[in-house]
Amino acid sequence: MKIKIKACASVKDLCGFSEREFDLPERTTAGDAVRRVAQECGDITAGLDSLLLAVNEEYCRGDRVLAENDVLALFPPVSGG
Amino acid sequence: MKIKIKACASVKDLCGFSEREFDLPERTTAGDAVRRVAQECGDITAGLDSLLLAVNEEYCRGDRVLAENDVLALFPPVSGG
Amino acid sequence: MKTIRLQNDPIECAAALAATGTVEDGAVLSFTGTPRRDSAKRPVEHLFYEAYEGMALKEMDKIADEALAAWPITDCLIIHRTGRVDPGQASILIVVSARHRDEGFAALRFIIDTVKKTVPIWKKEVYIDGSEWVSDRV
Amino acid sequence: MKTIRLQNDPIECAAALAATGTVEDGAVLSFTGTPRRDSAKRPVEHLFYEAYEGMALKEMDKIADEALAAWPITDCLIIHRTGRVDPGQASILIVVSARHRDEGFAALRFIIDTVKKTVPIWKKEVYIDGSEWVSDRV
Repeated sequence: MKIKIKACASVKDLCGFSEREFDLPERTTAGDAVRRVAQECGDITAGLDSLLLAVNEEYCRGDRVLAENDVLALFPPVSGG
Repeated sequence: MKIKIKACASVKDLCGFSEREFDLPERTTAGDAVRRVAQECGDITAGLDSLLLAVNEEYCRGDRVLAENDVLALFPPVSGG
Repeated sequence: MKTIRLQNDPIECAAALAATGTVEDGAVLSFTGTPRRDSAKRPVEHLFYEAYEGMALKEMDKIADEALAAWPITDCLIIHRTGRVDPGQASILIVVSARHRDEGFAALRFIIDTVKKTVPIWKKEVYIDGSEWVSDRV
Repeated sequence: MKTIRLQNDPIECAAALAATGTVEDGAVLSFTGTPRRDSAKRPVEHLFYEAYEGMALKEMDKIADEALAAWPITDCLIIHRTGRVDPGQASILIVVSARHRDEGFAALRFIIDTVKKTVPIWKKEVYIDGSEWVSDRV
């Protein structure tokens, strides 16, 4: 199934893309998707105390099961304000 | 000795003056001065939970001994802001 | 730095806010107090603020000094209106500038709470058919 | 009422403050966050804010709704800059309007604290000779 993965801020720099489509097996979790990105791009959590995940613009955990056309965002702890 | 008494807000309305000079005996206290004003003007604490006193623009208590040319201010609890 | 003012004219909140704080600061906090139209039993037409001016300025100055001593804030502004103030207009503006927001919140809270306790200013509510000093209602 | 905005342009704090609150309110409180020039080990030339825009707006909206539900505030504004922000310029402005100051203080504090925890916006410090994401420093 097609999943769009979006990377933000320092994670984008580590991934080398800001948005890319991945073809992943059915019932892939957000955590599986992170490991898949890491296989292709190397360690995407370097220097981070935690990697945050969101599916379709809502925060989620690594065990969240993805569905076709989901947008999974990977990003570092926020630092706005 | 000459003491200037200043009355503010509702206390001014009750006293009927905003500033008046009184001739008071040496070693008169602020509390004595209040009683003297009350003798002349009637109850100046009507409707107040407390009457506040200041001598020369600094808060004081009723036992404060006045000196020649002091300015004694009498006023209700503050309500600014 | 501190700015302490009593004034009859409307408070230019925008200009005052823009003038407070420096590029070194992290947080600028402001409190604007506006008289409420329906705080009494009857509709308030406008408010009238009387200040014991010399002493009020001294007390405001003391509060600013205490805040500047108690918290690492770099700038502090307190402006209070006197005379007629219409509902919706600001009767008081307080601005503090601090490197960190904790300090800014604490200082701002201290200043407004203390102003309401110690600064000799009194509010009179003026109705269509009369008026009443607010502090009389005990 | 609420106003939620992400914008590249400088925040017009004055206009935003003037537009928030009604004649029924007693207290308008504002928080302005400005990036500090010397927060890092080396002098910051400017800041760059990246937002995950759709999600950031949603999260800001949730925070405003939570504040409006938790406290009797009548108006709430949250504006965050994106892109380049110079030291001394506001990166965020929050304004709340409430009948009583206790509620205003609590709501304002909740909003800024929560924005800094949940809204997907990241700050990059740009130096004369490089740049660094602020959240990388753990």
